[in-house]
Amino acid sequence: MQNYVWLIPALPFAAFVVTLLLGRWWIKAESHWIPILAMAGSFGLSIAAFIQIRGAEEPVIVRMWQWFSVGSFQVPLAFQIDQLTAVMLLVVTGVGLLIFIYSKGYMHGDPGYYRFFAYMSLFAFSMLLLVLANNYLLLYFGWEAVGLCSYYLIGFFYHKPEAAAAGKKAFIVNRVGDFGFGLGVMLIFVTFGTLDYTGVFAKVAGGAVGHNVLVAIALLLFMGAMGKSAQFPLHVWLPDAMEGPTPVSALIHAATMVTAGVYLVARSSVIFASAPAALLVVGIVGTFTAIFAAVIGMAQNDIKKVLAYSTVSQLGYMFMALGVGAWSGAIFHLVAHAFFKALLFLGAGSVIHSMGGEQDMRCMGGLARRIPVTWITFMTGALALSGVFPFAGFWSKDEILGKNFQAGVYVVWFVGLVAAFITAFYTFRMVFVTFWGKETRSDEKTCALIHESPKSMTWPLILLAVASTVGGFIGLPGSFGVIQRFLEPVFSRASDILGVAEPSVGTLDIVLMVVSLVVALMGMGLAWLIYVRRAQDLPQFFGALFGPVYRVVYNKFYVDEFYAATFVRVAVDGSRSVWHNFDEKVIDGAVHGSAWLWQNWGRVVRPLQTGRVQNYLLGILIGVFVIVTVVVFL
Amino acid sequence: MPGGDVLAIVPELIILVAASAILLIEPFLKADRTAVMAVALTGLFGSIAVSLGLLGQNRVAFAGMLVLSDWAIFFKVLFAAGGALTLMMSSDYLESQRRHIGEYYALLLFAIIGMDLMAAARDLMLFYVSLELMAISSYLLAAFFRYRVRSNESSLKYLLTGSFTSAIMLYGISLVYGQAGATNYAAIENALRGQATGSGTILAVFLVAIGLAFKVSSAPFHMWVPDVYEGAPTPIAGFFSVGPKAAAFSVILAAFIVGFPGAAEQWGILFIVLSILTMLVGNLFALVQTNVKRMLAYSSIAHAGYLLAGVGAMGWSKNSYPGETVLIYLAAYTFINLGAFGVLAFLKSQVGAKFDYSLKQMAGLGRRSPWAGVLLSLFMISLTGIPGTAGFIAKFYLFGSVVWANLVWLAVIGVLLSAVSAYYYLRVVIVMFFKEPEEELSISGPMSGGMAAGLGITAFATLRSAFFPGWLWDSIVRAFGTLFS
Amino acid sequence: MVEKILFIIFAVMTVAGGVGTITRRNVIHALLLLVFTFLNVAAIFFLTQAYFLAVIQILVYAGAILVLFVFVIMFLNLRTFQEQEQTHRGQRWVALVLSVLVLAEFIIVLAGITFVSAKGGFTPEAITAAGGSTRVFSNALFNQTLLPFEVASVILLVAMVGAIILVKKEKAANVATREWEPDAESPAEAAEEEV
Amino acid sequence: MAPTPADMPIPVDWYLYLSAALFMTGVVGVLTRRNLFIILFSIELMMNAVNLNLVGFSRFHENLTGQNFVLFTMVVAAAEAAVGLAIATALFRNRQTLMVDLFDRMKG
Repeated sequence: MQNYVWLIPALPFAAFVVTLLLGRWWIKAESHWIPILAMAGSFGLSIAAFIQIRGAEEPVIVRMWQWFSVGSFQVPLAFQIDQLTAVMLLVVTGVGLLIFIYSKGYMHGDPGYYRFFAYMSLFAFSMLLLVLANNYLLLYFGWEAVGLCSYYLIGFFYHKPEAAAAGKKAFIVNRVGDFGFGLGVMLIFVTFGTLDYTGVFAKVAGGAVGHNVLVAIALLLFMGAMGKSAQFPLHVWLPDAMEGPTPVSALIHAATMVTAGVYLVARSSVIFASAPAALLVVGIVGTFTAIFAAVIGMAQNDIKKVLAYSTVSQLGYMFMALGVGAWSGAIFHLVAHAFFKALLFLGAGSVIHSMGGEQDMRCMGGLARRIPVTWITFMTGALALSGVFPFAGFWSKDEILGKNFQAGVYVVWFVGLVAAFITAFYTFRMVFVTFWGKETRSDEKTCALIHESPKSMTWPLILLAVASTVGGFIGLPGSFGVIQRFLEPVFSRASDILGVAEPSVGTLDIVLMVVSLVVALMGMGLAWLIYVRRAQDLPQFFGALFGPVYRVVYNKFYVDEFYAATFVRVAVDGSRSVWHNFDEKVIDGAVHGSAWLWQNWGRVVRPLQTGRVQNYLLGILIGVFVIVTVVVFL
Repeated sequence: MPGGDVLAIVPELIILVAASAILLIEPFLKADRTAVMAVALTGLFGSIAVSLGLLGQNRVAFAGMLVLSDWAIFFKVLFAAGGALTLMMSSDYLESQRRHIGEYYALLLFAIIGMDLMAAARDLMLFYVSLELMAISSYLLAAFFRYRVRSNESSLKYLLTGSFTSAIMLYGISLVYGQAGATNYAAIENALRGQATGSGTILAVFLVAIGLAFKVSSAPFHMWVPDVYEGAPTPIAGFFSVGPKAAAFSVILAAFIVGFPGAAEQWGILFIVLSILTMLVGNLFALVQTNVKRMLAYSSIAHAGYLLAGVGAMGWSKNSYPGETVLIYLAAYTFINLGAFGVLAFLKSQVGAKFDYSLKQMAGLGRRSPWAGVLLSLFMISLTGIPGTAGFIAKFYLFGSVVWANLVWLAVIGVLLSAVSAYYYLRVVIVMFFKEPEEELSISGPMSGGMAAGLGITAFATLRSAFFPGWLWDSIVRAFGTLFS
Repeated sequence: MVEKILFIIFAVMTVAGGVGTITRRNVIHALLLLVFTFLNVAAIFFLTQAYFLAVIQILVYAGAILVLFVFVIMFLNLRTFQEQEQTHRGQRWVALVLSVLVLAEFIIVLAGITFVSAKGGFTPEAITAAGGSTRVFSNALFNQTLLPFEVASVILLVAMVGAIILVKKEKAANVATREWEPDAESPAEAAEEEV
Repeated sequence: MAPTPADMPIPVDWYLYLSAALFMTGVVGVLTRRNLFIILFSIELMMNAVNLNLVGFSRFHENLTGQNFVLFTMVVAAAEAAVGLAIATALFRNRQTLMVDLFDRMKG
């Protein structure tokens, strides 16, 4: 492993350099080959690393070279391979490879074709560096680098003002998080005198450091995670980031980069486990984000925006898991989510592609017959996201909810359950509005052009659909969980600190599973009622469902009102108003407000620089006066 | 005069010969100024080569006025390299501004001679004269576009503030002489060691410090900087932001360590206070700038603040380690900032009179001129101190040493303010790549060889020292060691 | 004692000349007062037995620099400025008060210093014995301070070159860059451009 | 009051006080006058004040370092004057004024 690990990030980097340098004039429309081959190579090597690291108790450290040293403090450029890294490598390279292939079809004919692949390769390189790093500094480097790539790719369609604004927004919001992260890294350095994971964790576990410092470090790191993983209130950049090309949304804003925050917290599990207060914050933020974003997701009409809010919500689930110390549960959901969310995004991309760029779901409908492969795969992804047995999302979400139930935080469990219900609702709202129905609600020209996507796009969809279907079985509950046992060496120390019980499967698990499955089905059913059966039929449906009791207590009219008041007004309108008031007004207002602040700051300071040289000289004299006065009274 | 004395100034003599040759051949040239450029570059690279050949020497020359050591050679190479890069970036620019005359090159070379001697000087007399050589050449370079109001104004402000402060510093030097009876650093130290460090000594030392603080553009002696940089020719502004500043830092380090170690605590505190003020002023003013050239001027003030934190930590801790980190910062900053100004010079030479360096006009630049956009982004990211660039390494070393000197709070202020600085640096990147231009500025031609070489070298140095800083650090430690022998 | 009285006289005249220089409305008058100050400083040099420097002071300052200034003043015809406000209204009182305070502080600090003579041995008697002020001065200059002396010559060269490029009229023959020079009719446009 | 060598007729402190006074006169001139020429004169005054210091100390320490230094300050003063006048000429040609506070095109 020592001798090939460096190739995993090096291959995409080489692809980046070659594509950037030669793409414009020489390779042009064939620019996809080198990046795809590089990704395939990295994927193969990742599999090899994955196999070799299986069951290893200690992480493998691969030292490249001494990056720099300050006195006794050394920062080597070194990689650390352990089970967590291996899983992340597989996700990044595997999903990345499929998305690269997909991009070949999706980006075909774009004037910036080579640029796209170059940036994507650079992104892959940065992300691999991030997960391979063996110290916080290198992690920070990868962190910043993926951020930069992300901004470039969000603003890829720079001629659209929204794309530019979105890039800018992502940039500014992430600054807030990165600032905390940077300070956290500094604090780690000052506290422990090292930045290596092994060194830091050994010192934390040794109990040499005060609790308050650990809480501070953990919270600062989590601040970074909140920015990158779009947790409330720093989530606002992610939905806007959908202005980027769809493969970018799939790779960066669903499957990999946004999970970096989850990875960071999981990686620092020892620190977080030693700082329960910080862990509590993680859990609360995650839980709130999960339900909050799900609520907003109900009101979106742009197909990609729905998926974006759903991503924010699912990331919330992962933090919810981390909050109770279910580290491997979070990583399991991360993997499963990478599969089905990438699938959904790519499916959405395929839909958009077939609709000639249309993203508004209200203009779609009846696509199931026109683009069957996309429909089936999208449906698979939707089932996985909703948490329907036996798809991947079912197992991973259930794992998280179950862990929370076992930990005794029933509030979180309940909120998670409600969020799962809403998730199923908005997911199938999306499916029904897009694919169901007789005809497409668009103009004739667009309708005539609807076609299934090329093979390079459908094959990744099919592969991801398979992964989303069977992927969940790696994480069966309790001692059956392959991934949990695989990851155990990484998290055993943190779990020991927290005192998390050994997993076992009991009746309770089965009950919880059934409950969450029922909830998911109810959400789907409601969506079916509203968007397939249509609202006017709903009272009858309720009537049929609850039978005579219902009819006796309420008359039809009243049920109608009930429905309108509860679901339409409260849920959908309410979610829209949350979206408008919070996301658009508060956060955007804060972003614009800071701009306003700077302008006024300018009004304060700029007159100080008068432009008259003698004022400057007077400034010098004042400086001299102050200094001499200090000397006199010394 | 023994021959060894001359050997100690051969690097400067080579530059002097080149400068004189330029003045002599200038009248005989037709429109083409390639020959002038060739002579200047030959002189500078010759100087670098000879300097490197003299590595490892420790030669005291001219009655102890000057010491040729690795310390001096480090700066000689840095200045000559900075000067050569400035020259490479100037050719196009001057051509496009239609004032391409040899005296520009000669004046730049003269300024470099002054800077070289400042770093090598071990005597206040030589230091003062060299400083003035550098300063007077700088005033003239700032005034180079004599028909432009801004260039005139820039030069006027530089001249008045510069000579005013240098008179104050000279007054301080006379007081140092009065108390020590000598101007040689070692002799001063020797004489002052016997005396109690009273307010008289501190006053003298502080007045000298004020003069140098002016040169490094420390607040509150900074107000000339934005105006002078804005009005000076762009490559020269870049040169001002690195050359004279580094030279002044070399004197602060050398003279204050060797000459006034008895007052180290006092001048350490002075520089720490100046550092805080400078970091604040530089960053908070840079935030509101809409002109990129002016923003870079304020940013150079902010960087002077970070550097002063290192100098202050050195005095405060009475240890040379923070001083060494100042050198690595200076080396990294030289290349980064020259690169940033170089891109601006390139844009000015391409777009022409319409270009006013405003942020608005940078919009969409990343697409129209990808190389310029990418390079400027690299330099901006590096100035911010994001990992993977030389700026990060430099900041890491510097603030690490400040923490090491038990000045954690100072490092925290520095890091917080450099986090603020991300706002104005990265805003340039955002505008270049994510904003549609209001008016299309045409980038007429490709980059010329000189400009491409200059920008390429700066970018390469920025990246290389980001990943392999060990070599640079080792040579700095060696250079610093020779300061005390 | 005689020296002390003379010193006080010259010192008073020096400061008076200085104050006169900075208060005159007419530049020529100010210049003449400046020269008067320089002459008094030269006299003080004389009193300090720095004869060579005294002569240089008169030659360089009173001679060369004076002539230079007079030339330029006449050349630019600055008479017209005399009607304008001469002082910087915004800050003159601040500057004055601050300067007086700094002066007071300087004097407080300076009065507190105990200077220790380095006793270098170059007493006036020793200098006379060694062949006079000029000889000893030159010996020191070319032995001890040769390098600064050379650098000073470069400074003068730079000043000369600089003055030429800033002031000289450019001839079409040897300058390929003539078109940069703005037309006489519309100098403002080109002059306003960002550098 | 410093112990002045027996053969030094004038106490060295006197030079210091005179020098300080002349120096601050120059400072006032630089800061208060608008006319560039007077400002340049004032800077000359400041440098002459330093020269007085140096000469006094040179006599006091009985070495010639101070005197030699004076020569260099004179050279620098002359060069600065020449450059200052050249810049003044350029300024005057472009703006027809030498009141330095009118040159405030660049600010903020």
